[in-house]
Amino acid sequence: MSLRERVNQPKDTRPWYGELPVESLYTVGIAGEKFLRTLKEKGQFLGTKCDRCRQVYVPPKIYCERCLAKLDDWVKVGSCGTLESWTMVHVGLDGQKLKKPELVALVKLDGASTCIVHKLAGIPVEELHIGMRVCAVLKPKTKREGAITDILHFKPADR
Amino acid sequence: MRAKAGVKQTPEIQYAGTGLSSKDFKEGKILCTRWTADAKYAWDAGIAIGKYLAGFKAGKILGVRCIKCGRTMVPPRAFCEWCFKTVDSWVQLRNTGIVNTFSLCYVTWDVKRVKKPEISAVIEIDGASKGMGIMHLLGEVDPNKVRIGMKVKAIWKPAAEREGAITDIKYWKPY
Amino acid sequence: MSERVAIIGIGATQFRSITPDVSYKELMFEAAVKAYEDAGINPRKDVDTFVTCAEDYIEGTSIFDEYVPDQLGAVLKPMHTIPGEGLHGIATAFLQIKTGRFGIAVVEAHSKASNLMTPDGIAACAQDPVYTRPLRLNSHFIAGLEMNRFCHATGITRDQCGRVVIKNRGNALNNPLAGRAALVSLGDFCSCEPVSCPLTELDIAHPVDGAVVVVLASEAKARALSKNPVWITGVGWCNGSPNLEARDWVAVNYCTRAAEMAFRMAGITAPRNELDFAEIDDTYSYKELQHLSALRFCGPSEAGHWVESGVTTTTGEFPVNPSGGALGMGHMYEATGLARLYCAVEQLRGTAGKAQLKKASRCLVQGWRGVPTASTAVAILST
Amino acid sequence: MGQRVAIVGAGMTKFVRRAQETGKELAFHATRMALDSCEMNLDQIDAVCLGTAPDTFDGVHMKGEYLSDGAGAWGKPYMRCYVGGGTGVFSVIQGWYHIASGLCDTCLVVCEEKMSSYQPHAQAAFLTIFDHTTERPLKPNLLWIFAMEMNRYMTTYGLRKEDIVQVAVKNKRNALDHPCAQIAKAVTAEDILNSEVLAWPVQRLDVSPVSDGAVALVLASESIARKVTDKPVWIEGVGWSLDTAYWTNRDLCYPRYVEEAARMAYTMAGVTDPRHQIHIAEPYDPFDYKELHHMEGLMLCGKGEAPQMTVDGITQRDGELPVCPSGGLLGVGNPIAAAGLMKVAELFWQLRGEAGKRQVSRKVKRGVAQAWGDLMQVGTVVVVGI
Repeated sequence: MSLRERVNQPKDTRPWYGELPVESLYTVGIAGEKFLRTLKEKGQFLGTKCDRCRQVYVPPKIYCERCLAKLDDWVKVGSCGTLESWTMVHVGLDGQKLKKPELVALVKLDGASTCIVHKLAGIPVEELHIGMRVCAVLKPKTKREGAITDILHFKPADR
Repeated sequence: MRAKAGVKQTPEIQYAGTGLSSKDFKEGKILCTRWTADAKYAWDAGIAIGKYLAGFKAGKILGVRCIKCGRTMVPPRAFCEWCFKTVDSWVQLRNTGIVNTFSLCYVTWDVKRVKKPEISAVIEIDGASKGMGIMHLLGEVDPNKVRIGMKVKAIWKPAAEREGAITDIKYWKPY
Repeated sequence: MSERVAIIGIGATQFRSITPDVSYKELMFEAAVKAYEDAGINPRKDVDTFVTCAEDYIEGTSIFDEYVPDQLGAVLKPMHTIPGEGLHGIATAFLQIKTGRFGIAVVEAHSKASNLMTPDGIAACAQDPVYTRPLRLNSHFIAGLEMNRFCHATGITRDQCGRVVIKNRGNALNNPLAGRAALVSLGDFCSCEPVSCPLTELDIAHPVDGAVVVVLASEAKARALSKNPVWITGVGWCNGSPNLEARDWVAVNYCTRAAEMAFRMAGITAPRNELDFAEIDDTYSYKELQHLSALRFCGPSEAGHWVESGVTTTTGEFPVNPSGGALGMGHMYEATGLARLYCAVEQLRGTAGKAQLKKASRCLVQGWRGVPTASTAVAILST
Repeated sequence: MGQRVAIVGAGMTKFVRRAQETGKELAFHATRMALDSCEMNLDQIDAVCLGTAPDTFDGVHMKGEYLSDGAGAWGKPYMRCYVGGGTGVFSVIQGWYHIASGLCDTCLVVCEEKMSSYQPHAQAAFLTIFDHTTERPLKPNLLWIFAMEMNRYMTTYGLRKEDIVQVAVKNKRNALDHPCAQIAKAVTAEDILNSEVLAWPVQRLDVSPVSDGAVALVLASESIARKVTDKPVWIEGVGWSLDTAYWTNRDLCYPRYVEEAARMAYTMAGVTDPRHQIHIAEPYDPFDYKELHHMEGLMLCGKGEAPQMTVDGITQRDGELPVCPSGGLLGVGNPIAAAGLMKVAELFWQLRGEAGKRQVSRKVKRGVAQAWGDLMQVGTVVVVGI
């Protein structure tokens, strides 16, 4: 032991309570603004394309993360795609068990090189399989706010 | 790729960066998301600060002493940072001190304007080595009369209200 | 690149689920005193540069490096923070010594995980604020998605992941520092709580408190001070895409690149044959298997067979995490990789006690920064 | 001893109060510009060093990892360094040891800060830099400690506020010539002395504004630098030092940690008489008195002498020792880590004679940049020369 003195009574230990009071407001950025506005107003998914790296970024970026080229080639991608992975989440943000577990999907939209992370619904877990076709279900236009939550969830393409 | 002459910092260069005003947000011209962090902690006070806090509850200011460098230190610590060894003994310091420096602050920590300034100070505690101060507040004093070198004493909360915290001392006032 | 770099001192506290009797400063002080004793140095006189690895949100303090110099003996000395894995800190100290301007460097990392009342809330703050956080998901979901994709693509089974847990928590029984040693069986997985399917409670390395301090030295200093220096023959570190959307969910290429950098430096071409064992990241059970192949020890689907057939046990052909890993010792945030390194050094010195391997002269140590990052660091150690 | 390291490219964004760009996008713009300025591409970069100050500002935990793609770190060795406000200049030191070690030949150094994310005002985030048990319960304000330090400095040396504000007058005027400046406005000493008292002796115009922005540099080893440019700016010396966390136990009248850091850097650079061997300085100036404090710590003048030097006009752009010709944090803005790196970028442009309207009149061959941070505790110093 390197410390000469030790606390040896539980009553003498003392936690001091506190927090990091952080409230933040994040702009969605230059690329995000165009992507989310288009999703809100037209219900369409846009991506940006890097020809050199053969990447179509969805959500889009104003730069290619692989070569750092400035990207301004915007392309439309599909609202359906392939289920790359999924998981059933049983715990909430507070670490407590959720009453209703949530299905989460990783979806590569048609024409995109990258994936969207979102919720999944409309299918029993037993029928889920990686590689299946899924489509985005958007909120009604009037309820859309220009956020990723304008997508309600993904659902199997055939239902 | 040899760039003989560098790029001059002339007005023709277009620098990126789109400045927004708070109006842009209020009027919903800009999309944004919000988040309130759920970041709560229970930091273990440990040996030195635990005893320091217990001292406050008892109405005492405690320091520690290192016999190698001869310093009596406050706030207390389990080790001497200069000698890199454990400290040797606990010392009860006096309830008086000297203003090492101060400020008259007209805004609160979350940037709200106040009329009557909060007077923050570093107070060198009597009984500790010279220059050993703690941060605290001054009270019962005309802000215009506060001076570096001023003698002050601790004004404690009543014993029943003390909880073992730095705020068990309400403030320091000149004597 | 002049001199070689050696580890000449290590110090660690016990790793325990709670440590209410000491503050974080006192915890760090204890590890530091032990490391300096081990190296036979006085930090106030002998150390030229200090590095600490910490993240503000984990500490609950902004600009945490403010609170570090005193308990390490670093006051008024060159000291800075690397908000990274402890092994990033090792790489930093390595770089500094290699400039030829620093003789002795100290690296520290610690965990006061028990002081975090809302660890999941804090972890969520690392998610992308525009595209991920609005979904309001517990960050373990990222591991769940990755595990599912990884197992699907490689054919690795749920049971094989379970065997990693059984092995590592069992190994920890022989490690007196370990905070989470246990005997676990495959049957235990049937009844344990799911977290983010297929990921269960048992697949996760749960946090513990503890601190680790490592003393590094240039070749000249090491030869003068140490009878049993452990040489760092290679370091590597690399980032992949921080974006969940853009990353590769099967092969963790950033890990491969970090390893290749370290292997190149150490002159290693066949890692499996040239190294005796590995201490690697197992923050989640499947991660050990994923990292094993990313580090080029075996093929992508081979890792599952390895753990099943006992290749990676302490008596196997290629022991992995003989210390117990993070699953068995506990996860210590930024100090997790340093805990791996600490145990690896003990092995190379031949002082690992009951955990001592028969053959331990060269090894690899790796750390990953956890979800949602794609950030890893690697070091190659040699006697 | 180690290989020589040069700065070969620089880029920055405008410093603005609230940026629409995400932190990643800001980092990208600065990085892209730095690469373009020396006609290099990302494939030629061996490693990325990133500096950014508290995560609570941007509101992103593990902010370094989050920003990494914008800084060009995909698939590359990448690390973030962090020493509070000292980070901007330290990131250059981090880049320096990456290359001086011989492990890398090129390196990107990128600093970003997006302080506007913090609601309602970034200032409040500073509450959490204080000790959680012995100080935070007093609800301290960041201004407290600076005001207390300023007061101690003024009282110890008998300095006049009228003289100290000349720093803000000079720097805000210098910033009129900076295309990236957030607040380009000439102010008089009277304006400052009549501005709102925040925490006496600190008034509104003594303080630098809160900003968003990013800055990037490209560093290279000697062999690469000579290929890339005719005008490499060499990193001749680096130094850093961190003082005790028990800041109330220190005498705040003098920044000893800056002196320690400067001594380390000067020794490496072979500077024995800084006042004459340093031709241009960019000390850290988040508050006007800090520039003076730091000039003293950098040993560019004696203790308590910096105000007179300023009043005498020596530190003007056309003076004998130009100090903060960029406009500094007071004029250009203070996106913390980015502001520190901006200082090194300014020396790069000044030494190459590319500072445009900001170009100092003297021929300058060696400069020093310095940043400071934590609990008034850390000094980071870089000496560059041609």
